[in-house]
Amino acid sequence: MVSETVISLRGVVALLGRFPALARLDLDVDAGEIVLVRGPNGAGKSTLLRVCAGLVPVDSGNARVLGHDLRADRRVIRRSVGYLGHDTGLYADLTVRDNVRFWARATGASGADADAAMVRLDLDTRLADIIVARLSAGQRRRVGLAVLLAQRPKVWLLDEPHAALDENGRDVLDEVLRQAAAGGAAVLVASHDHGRAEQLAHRSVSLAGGHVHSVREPGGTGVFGG
Amino acid sequence: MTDTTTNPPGAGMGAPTRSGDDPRNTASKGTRVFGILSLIGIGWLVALGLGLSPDDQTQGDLVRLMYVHVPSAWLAYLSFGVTAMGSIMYLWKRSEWWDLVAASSAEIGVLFTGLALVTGMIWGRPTWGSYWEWGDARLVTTLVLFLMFLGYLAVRRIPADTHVRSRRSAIVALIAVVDIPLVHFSVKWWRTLHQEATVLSSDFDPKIDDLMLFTLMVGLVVFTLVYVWFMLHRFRVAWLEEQLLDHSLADAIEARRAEAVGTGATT
Amino acid sequence: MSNWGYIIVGWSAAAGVLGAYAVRLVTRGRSLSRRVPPERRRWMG
Amino acid sequence: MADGTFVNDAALVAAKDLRLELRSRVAVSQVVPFAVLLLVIFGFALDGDQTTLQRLTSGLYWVAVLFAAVLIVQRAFAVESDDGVRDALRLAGMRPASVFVGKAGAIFVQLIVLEVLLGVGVAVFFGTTLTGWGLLIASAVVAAAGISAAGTLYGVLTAGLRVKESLLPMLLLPVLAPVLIGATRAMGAALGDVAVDGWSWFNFLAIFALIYVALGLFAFGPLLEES
Repeated sequence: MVSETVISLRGVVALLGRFPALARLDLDVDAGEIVLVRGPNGAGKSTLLRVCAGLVPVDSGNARVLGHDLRADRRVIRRSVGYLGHDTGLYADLTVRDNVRFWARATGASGADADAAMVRLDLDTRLADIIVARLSAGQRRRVGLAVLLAQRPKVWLLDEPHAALDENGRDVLDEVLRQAAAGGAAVLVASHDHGRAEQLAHRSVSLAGGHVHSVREPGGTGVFGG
Repeated sequence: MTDTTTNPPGAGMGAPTRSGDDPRNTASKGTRVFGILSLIGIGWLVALGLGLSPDDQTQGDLVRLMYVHVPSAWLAYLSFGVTAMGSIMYLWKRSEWWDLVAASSAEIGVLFTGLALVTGMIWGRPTWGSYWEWGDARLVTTLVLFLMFLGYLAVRRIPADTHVRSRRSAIVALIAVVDIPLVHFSVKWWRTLHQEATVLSSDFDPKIDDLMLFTLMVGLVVFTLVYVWFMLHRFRVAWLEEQLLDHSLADAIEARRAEAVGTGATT
Repeated sequence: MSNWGYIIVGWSAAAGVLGAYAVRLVTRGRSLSRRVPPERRRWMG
Repeated sequence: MADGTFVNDAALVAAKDLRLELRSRVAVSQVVPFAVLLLVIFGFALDGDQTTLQRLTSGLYWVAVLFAAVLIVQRAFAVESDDGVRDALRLAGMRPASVFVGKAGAIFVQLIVLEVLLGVGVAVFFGTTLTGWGLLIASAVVAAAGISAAGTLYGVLTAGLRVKESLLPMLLLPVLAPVLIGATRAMGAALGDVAVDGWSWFNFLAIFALIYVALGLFAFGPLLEES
């Protein structure tokens, strides 16, 4: 089970307009693995996550997520993929509870899953009936995470998830990701905040110029590039 | 990007340029033939329409306006028909080639639609006593068509990815084209169901003089030739614009990968 | 009655619009051609 | 199974939009007052002459509905373009056609409420006596269906564009010209202002609605997908 490949990218080129944000990128992520994606701004980290989520089309190369060829159909995988980008994708005028319930049900989860996720992220008491527009950036991120947790995806794609979260939030996040990986999910985390993410990840890859520049295997030293 | 510039088989947009042609413009042997034919035709049309053809029994000399109005209106609908076809073909084949055909034809169509409206209004002033007649379903429909395709061109001008722009504008064209019969019928029923409107259509008297009919036919042919000439040139302008934006993907990928060198990324 | 005023205006509008567009198309094509390298100018592929 | 989720997803999206409206009250606090204001402005423009206003009721009423509809559509898609919501909506994996039905459904409900309030408005301000209820209600319902279907299509197209404020009405209003004509005629017939067959206009409006719902089911997906 552990060695099953969930994400498999071979020579993937993805264009933003006419710019090749990913230039022949190769990457494999197995089930149960947490992979940290490092790299300077503009290296292609966000595009990599968005390609894996089926949001950005693959121009050439071979891209498979959960066995589905993304060039043939990039919509089939979406319910199995959880993506948390810089924007949290929440309706500002709805309450936290409304948001979590709506997105959980929209992704095929149940209302009970939504409620459980809110309890887990400590959103069920004070914040539940506050509209999202009133929340701080960190609180919004928590809500976004709750949506993901309710969805229980097989692939987690997180763009700078530690940003804006407080210490407690980061602890919860790390724990959630570890559990997800232990349950067989593949987790891809793009982060600047290496300290925290390094500890979490089984492996880290370094992106530059739209391709994987170097790979650090488990047990690597504490020298951080970037 | 890989197959966007491939052409559908058998789609003829004039002769390809050969090395013998002037490389500085969008002309080619094909366009020259159409250009010369158009100029000869225009000479004929002027001679026939303004000189040789007789006055109409009911319309008098105003019938001479018909020789530019009817062909303009015909080309307005032909151009948007081509835009609709190009849009459908784009959605089907996903070839940018078809999108550029649709775009070129829409711009020329707006031109002819404007001309049809203006000449229709100039004809209407002495005929109806007013520039505009709401009872004329064709005129009103043409105006709505004109406005919808101004919207189409506005959508095309929004900066976006080539694919995004093409798909978006193809759908806008379809929405508009589907609406045309609805507009036409609604305007028609609107007036006829309402009152005994003296609906003056721009139809000809059935007992039309032979020379008048011939002149009208010449007008239709000449305007169509002009349309083809416009299309060839407009398409090539659109093509060149795409080329200017485009650059070699292979080079771009190499340049992108080279960014990794010297960024300080650890090995 | 003569309507030659309307007729002339109508025909001149047609001639003016079509002529101006033709000139604009050709000049636009020329200025674009100059900026595109010759090997990429083939619109037929 | 598939059809069950189709209806569920559509209902989910519609319920979410209506809840959003209940919480933010943009339609109630801004669009409805704007539509009533239009009626008042028509009153000023036409010299406050009740006879003229009564004669023109059906036309003025539908012009007000159309302008207010543009605002409702704009609002319905402004909420979908904030803060990565468009990505989230695409990622949720609901079928685009069901999202279309849900969005159009919520706009439809808001339009119906607006039409009722404007009906009261013309009765009060123009002194129009509303009659011919069967035709009046039936044609208002199918017209609202047509407006919401076409509006949803153009709404998703213009959502997120910088020029959406002017582009949406420029695209939507010409396409809705047949609805304006048809609905005005049908209402005129119901009120007895014009001697026309109002039910044939009802049929016409129904055809318009059907065509645009069908087009929406097919075209909404590609428009939502593009970034």
